[in-house]
Amino acid sequence: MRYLPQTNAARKEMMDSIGVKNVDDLFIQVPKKAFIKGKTNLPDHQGELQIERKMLAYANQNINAQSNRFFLGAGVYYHHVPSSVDYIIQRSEFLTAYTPYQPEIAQGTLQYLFEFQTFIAQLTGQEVANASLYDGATAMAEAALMAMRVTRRNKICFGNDIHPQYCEVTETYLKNNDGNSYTVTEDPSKITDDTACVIIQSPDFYGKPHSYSDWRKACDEKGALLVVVINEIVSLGMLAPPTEADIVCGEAQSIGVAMSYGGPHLGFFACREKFIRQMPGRVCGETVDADGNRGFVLTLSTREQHIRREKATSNICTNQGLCALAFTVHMALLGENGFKQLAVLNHERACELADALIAIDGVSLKNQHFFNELALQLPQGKNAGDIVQQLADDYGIIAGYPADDRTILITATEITTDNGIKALANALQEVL
Amino acid sequence: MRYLPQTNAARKEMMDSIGVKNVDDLFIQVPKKAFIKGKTNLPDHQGELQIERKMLAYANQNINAQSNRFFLGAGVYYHHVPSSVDYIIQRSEFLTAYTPYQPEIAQGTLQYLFEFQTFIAQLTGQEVANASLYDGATAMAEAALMAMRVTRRNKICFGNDIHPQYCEVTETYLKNNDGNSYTVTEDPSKITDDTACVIIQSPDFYGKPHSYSDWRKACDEKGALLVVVINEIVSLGMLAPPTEADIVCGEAQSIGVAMSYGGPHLGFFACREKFIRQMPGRVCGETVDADGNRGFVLTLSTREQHIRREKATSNICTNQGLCALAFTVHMALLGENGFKQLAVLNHERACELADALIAIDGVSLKNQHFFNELALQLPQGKNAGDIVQQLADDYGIIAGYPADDRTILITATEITTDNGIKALANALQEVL
Amino acid sequence: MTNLAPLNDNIEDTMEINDRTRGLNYDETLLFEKEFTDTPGVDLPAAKGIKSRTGQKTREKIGIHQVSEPQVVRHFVRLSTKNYSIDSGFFPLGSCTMKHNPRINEKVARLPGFAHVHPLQPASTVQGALAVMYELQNWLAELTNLPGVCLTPSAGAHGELAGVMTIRKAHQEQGNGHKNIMLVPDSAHGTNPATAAMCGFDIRVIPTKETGRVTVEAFKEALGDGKDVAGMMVTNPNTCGLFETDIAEIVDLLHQAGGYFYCDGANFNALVGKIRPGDFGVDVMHINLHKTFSTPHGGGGPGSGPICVAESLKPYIPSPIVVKDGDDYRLEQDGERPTSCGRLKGYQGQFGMHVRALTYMMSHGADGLKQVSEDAVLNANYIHAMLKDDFHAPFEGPVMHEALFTEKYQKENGVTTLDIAKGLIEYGMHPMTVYFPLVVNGAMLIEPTETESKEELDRFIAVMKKLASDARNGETEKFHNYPVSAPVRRLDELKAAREPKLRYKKDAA
Amino acid sequence: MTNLAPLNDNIEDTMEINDRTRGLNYDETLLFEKEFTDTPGVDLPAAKGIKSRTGQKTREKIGIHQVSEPQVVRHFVRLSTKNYSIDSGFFPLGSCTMKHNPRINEKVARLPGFAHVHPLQPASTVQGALAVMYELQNWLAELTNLPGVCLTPSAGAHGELAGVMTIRKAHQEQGNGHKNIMLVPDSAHGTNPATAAMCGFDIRVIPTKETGRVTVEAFKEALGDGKDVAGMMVTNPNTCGLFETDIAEIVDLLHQAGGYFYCDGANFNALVGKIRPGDFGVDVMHINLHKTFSTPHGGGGPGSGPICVAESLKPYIPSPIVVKDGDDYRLEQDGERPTSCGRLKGYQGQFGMHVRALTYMMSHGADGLKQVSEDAVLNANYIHAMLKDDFHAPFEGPVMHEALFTEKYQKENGVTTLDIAKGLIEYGMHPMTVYFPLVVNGAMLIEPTETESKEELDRFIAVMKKLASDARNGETEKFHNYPVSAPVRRLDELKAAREPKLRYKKDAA
Ligand SMILES: Cc1ncc(COP(=O)(O)O)c(C=O)c1O
Ligand SMILES: Cc1ncc(COP(=O)(O)O)c(C=O)c1O
Repeated sequence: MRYLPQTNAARKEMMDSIGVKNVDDLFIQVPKKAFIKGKTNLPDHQGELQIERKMLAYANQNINAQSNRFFLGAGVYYHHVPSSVDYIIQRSEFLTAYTPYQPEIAQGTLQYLFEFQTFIAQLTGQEVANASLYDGATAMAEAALMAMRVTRRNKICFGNDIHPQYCEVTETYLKNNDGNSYTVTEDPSKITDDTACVIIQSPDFYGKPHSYSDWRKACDEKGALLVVVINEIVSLGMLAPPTEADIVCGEAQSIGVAMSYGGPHLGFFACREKFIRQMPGRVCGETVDADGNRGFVLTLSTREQHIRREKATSNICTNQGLCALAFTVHMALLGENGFKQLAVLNHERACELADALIAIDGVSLKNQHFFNELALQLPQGKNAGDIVQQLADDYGIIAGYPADDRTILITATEITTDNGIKALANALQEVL
Repeated sequence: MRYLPQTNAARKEMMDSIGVKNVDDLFIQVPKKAFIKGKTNLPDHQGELQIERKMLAYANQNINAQSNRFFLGAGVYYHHVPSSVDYIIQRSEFLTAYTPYQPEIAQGTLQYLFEFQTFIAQLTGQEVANASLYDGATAMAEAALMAMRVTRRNKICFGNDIHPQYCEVTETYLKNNDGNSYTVTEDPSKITDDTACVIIQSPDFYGKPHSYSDWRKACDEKGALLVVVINEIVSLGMLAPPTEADIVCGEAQSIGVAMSYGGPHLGFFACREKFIRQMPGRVCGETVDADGNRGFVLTLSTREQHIRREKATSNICTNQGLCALAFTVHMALLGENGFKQLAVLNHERACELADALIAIDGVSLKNQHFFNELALQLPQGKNAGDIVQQLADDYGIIAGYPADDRTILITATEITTDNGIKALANALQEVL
Repeated sequence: MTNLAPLNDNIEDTMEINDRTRGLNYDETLLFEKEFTDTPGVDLPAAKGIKSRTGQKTREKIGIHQVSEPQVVRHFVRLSTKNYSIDSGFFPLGSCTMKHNPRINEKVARLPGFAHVHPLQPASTVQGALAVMYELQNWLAELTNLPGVCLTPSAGAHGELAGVMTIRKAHQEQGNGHKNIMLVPDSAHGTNPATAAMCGFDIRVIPTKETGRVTVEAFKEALGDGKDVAGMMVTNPNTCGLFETDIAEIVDLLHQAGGYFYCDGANFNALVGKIRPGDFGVDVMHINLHKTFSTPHGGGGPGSGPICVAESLKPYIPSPIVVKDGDDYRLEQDGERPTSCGRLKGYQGQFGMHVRALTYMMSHGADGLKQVSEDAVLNANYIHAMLKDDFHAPFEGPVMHEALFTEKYQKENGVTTLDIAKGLIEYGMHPMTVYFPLVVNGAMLIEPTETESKEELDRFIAVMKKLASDARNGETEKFHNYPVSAPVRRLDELKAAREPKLRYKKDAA
Repeated sequence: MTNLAPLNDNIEDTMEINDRTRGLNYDETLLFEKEFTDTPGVDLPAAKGIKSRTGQKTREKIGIHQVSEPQVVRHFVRLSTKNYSIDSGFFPLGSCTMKHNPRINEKVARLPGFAHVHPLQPASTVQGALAVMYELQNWLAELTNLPGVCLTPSAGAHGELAGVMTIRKAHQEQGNGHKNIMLVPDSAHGTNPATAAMCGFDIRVIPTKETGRVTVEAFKEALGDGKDVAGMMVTNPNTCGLFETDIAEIVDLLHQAGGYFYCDGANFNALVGKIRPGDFGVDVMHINLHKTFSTPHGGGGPGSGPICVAESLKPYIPSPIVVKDGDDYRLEQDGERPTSCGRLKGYQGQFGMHVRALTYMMSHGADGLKQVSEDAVLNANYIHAMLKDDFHAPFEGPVMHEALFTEKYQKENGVTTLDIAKGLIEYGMHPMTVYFPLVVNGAMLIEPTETESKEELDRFIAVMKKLASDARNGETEKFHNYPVSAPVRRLDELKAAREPKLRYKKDAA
């Protein structure tokens, strides 16, 4: 019981001060039937060594991306994170702090949130950003809800190939209110007067970069908002920033955050300044202290659940603070040149990967344009899911995501090696 | 060049302030011939990803003890280190501080050194301890030199089976002055009037625990000091503390410090209070500040090289500060009960290992008494070195240290598993 | 000849240092205010010059800042020194369960086999990760006696969303789609009504001001005929730190009316290992792994908020959950459980937090967890007993794992809850939760957790008594100045909200 | 009815908080002063009750303290906040090279294949570890142009021991055993004479006060007929931050007399990647990996002090070194090189530091290391140029990687080097090295290193100018009070030395 500092003597003294004989006297208001009687099915306490062993055994049952035989993306990307990032986020003062509700002793957290918001705004070409949301999928759902609040409309339009799980999550959120609905169309002329927003992902789920001017025009005509979703944020080092959008949101896991089998990741949310009072989630703002010195606080909290309760812009409370720190540290390290260079390296590796794969008979690219992810079209009669499974089982290669029957999404990043590309190309050739 | 913050503009400005045109103008006093001309054989700078890959490849070429097929000791022990130890020693304020020469902004380091000294004194049953020396071997050499200073004699006696590398190092240090010499004897009556000290290791190199009363008596008769060397400090959780000794020194790597292929480890040094002005190395002491509050400083520095120069008690400057911190944190976590329990677990595993191995035909124990290390006697005609090599090559088992032709030193610690013991016993049976 | 330096142009005669760095207290600028370096804090291989295939013009200038690695490290290390944290002191935030965050959790979560695994890998390549999730589902089911567990929610509020959506879906599937009212006591955390509203429910508030608890009468009144009542969201122990004594009777009434009992599990630390919510009538409950199960708060997340539900609600929980077929683990497939209320986030949850929480559970074990809740409750009652003469305790003890006081006594002398909070900061302790719950004026909600020793509690008590004594002695002015020893003084929150400045801009610097 | 708390026995009317914890400044007791807990901060499996075979009575009570894990973590975290560090600010300690310590070094050194490898494993099982050492030997040989490298020494002073023993052994083997004098300038670091003395040499001091350098005349005088002179230990650049301009001529004379040139490599950061000591006559040199090659100082170690020697001395360096046979690496065997001066430590060196240093070297590469020395020298000259009007610079520039000043100007107003150091602490910067070297009175030796930006240098310069200006203005009293903002005030070092209290004792608490 290494985490428990109380001694029996102290417990006794405290019970004396309280005026009880037994700790169970403090639980008298709990119905008797709710107490655990006797042994449960759960084991008793164990030491670090035992637990490390057990967890290491579990970890070793997974194929991890350090194998260098790894090409999976589809919204979650394997990038190199400099070691100082992980050091910084493990510092007690960041790791074991609470939400900065007492700003006098939380300036560390508050200042990095301000820096995080700045980076997100700069990358996305937006005016302001919040201090994070859970992940890209919920960020998109929140964007849809916000667009509905802003426009007082309740129809959403999915304008291109968006990550299917993002759409599912948005649907789940929309379903909560019977009036809400969505349509799917790739044709800007199809949007209507009751459309709250159009959502466009870029690069889309199949890896293709998009531009937004047609959509912008259509949105302006119909009074709808334009929401751009980005789930490979590294792409903003090469692609044009979605300045035309009203809201830019998505996933920033690529910078600073491990894949971790799906989380924690880092939802981000940026928009035009005029919408800030409709934004979901926490924001940090600059102010001054009683001596007139600069300081930071959480602000605009009248949007939030702890003040506004059922009228809040979102129910979110705890967000992804520490992941936002990881992002901020990693971005600070990359800087202007590093971030752009990183994007170029990703793209170049993807070009090389593309060339290696399309050299295989019967294999082609669904999109000639891409950033770091390819939609690989398999020959007739081949099933993408089976191929991915076979490459994993027989070659230990995590080849990509079977996006549909004949398409595998295959990603290259700065981590991808020549040997890895060769191994994938050879294996794919063999199994086809 | 990620570690270099200066910009070309700043460099230029600074050169202007200095009044030079070119950085080479600052090196004018260096002989021309000493400048590197053109390319060396060394590669240019590389990023983290590239370096991590290369170093990981090197690391993976080594068999590491996490395999659970590991039984080597002989002065360096594989113990479990709680994860908070490694966190604490990586904190910037500890890791990247200098020697606490400015005590007002180094109380963190100074206070843990004071706590370290206390732990060492308590464990060894000595009155005082210093703030660490390089390792066990140099600590023993320093003890010999100190005994010579205290007694003004120059003969050392090795009184039992001491770690051979410790003896070699002590010889190296002694050789520096022609008058110094040493003898080896296990017979207390052999020590003479010109003996500066007797050195006893316990458990000795073959794992056998010793007691000191005969030696103490002999030393008292001849005016020699008794030095006890300990290189498995966990043994002090079960064995009697060497309170009779004048100096207790050795290796404390077992607590908090990784094996790291031989270093950094943690030399410790404890002695009677009356000898403190003859002690080698730094010591930290308690005092008060200008407001009368408690504080700590490095003290008794008139013994040290930076004050005493050629008359110093040792030339040591940088010692093993951070390893002393690791030790202190680990000891703090273990506490009285944990440390004793750890010792018992080590001994019990060694007993089980012993039973498993002596069940093999022709194999026996050199010593019936041991703490956590066994001296395993192989059958006639078998070579210990060959067997150890064979077990490594064919079974991936790091079986122990070939201490002599037919003896392997084999260690168990709390990390040793039943499966590991079985694997070793089976493999040994097979190769014999 | 004098030894004084000659006065010349390079010497100014009086100078001031304008920043506020003194001793170990660092004044740290924004990252963006440092000199822009020629090269960044990473070294990347050179590009090969392959022609771009993005189909777009390559972005030229982003406009982000650039500094070297040492500057980045120093910047964030210095920033960190301006934070209080559980590792550095007592953190009695009520409702937040700021307990010790073990380092072993962090180490294990960083094993490459956990950290570098992708959520869409074939199940055959992630059996260990799935086993961790499956085991965590089992632990939670056992500890709550609620057999259906979904690990996907990202935090407590997200768990609420999952739970309330589950209730909504259950009613829909059972033909009770008209049930559109959620009962919520006025002491509830803001996320409760916010969540219910997000799920399209109307909120009907149950008043609890009198006793700090939901009484049978108040509940009956709120329930009415119960026809349209979908459920009730109650935190138990509640946000006043009290166990809802009438919960058994209330839940019976609720169930009779066809409503579900959503229990906000933020306060599970009072019960864990000793009392099972499933055994006092809970139908759905979220668990904040970042509270009860020691995953770090991280300055505001990431958390993880799994939900646990009764057998009857299992069909409706969000997907995916982890299932075991024979010896193999896998995630539910899309559409495999058509009654599910849907997908709530990308992939399958904040897995890194699952690893940490499971590590913690195994560390404590069944025996340790029982001691956790007992010590948590004992510590809170000790504080309650020791401070109740100095501070107004609106409700009688025994309390559960937190002790509620108000500013009532101190207010007479012009000292408010906020002043007391800032006084605690002055004396080097993190304040309790303030102004929550809303059912009392000037609430101070103190949750010590089980990982504090009596020594720490005693210092906190001493500081609180000192503050109470200063207030009694009319030293009001002093309070209004607190804190004076923190990195900054009190901040102007009004200004921040009125002239929002949410990002750095060069000209504005 | 009043809202004030009723006065009763539980209320004291005025109270003081006796500790000094305020804001984020923590007053932390000794570990041993906390309450002794029932269980420790680790959980270990129960013993099986196997009968002891130690042959001794099992120790009963050790008398060490016991607390829980959260208490231990908090204790050390709080202690850490009382330290200044390179990660938190400028650290211009002359002769110490407090440069940025990259985290990648720490990460790599912790790879299980490096951290959990035993020094006595068969060579076939540690080829990767041996390759790291071999590569490091090569890097050092290349950078110094001294082809013989031994990695075993544990720190700089240990390297000196290795180097001087090597010289001693060489003379013995070459029949010059009578050479018993080591020439050491008065500016030398204390470890130089201490080491020479430990090796049985008599020290003959070369005076350098006049010019800060060893002049040919002074050297000739010290050399005399040179018959008994074994060698010379000179730091170059020397401890005044100056390159020894006459070194070529001096070394020639020394070599003619049969002496060896030991170069203390503490200041190698001025040369690395640009200038090779083997090319200005050095025979032996130690390298502090914890200075030039960025391994952390760790509050006083561990360091690592490899030596590099000229071809002629290779046979005599300590053993073991790493050798390569074909494709295989191995350590020298015992006795394999009988001319070796012997073994200097257990096993083969501070391997963990070797890993870190090699990681750093590869990070910078040949191009980066050259920039390192150039920036280090540029930064020092900038400080020298900017401060030389305010502070007495005893020797002319250009300097190398550090700038030396004295208290001469300030002393007139009663302000000493110590006061200036404490003034820097007050302004949140670590002092320079003070009172070293001994060749000037009240030395202030400033080594900025290359990992500081001009911004940081400028703040340091501003603070120094401010202090100089305050001294000129006679604000002496203020200086004597410095620091007032650090965790403690000036400490009574005399008391510490007169009444040594080197450990905690319960009664003495
Ligand atoms: C009672 C209660 N419910 C819900 C929440 C929301 O949990 P989270 O912040 O994890 O979303 C909190 C968090 O403070 C809480 O205290
Ligand atoms: C010039 C000089 N020589 C030698 C040393 C001793 O090095 P170490 O502390 O690594 O033993 C130092 C360390 O400060 C030094 O500055």
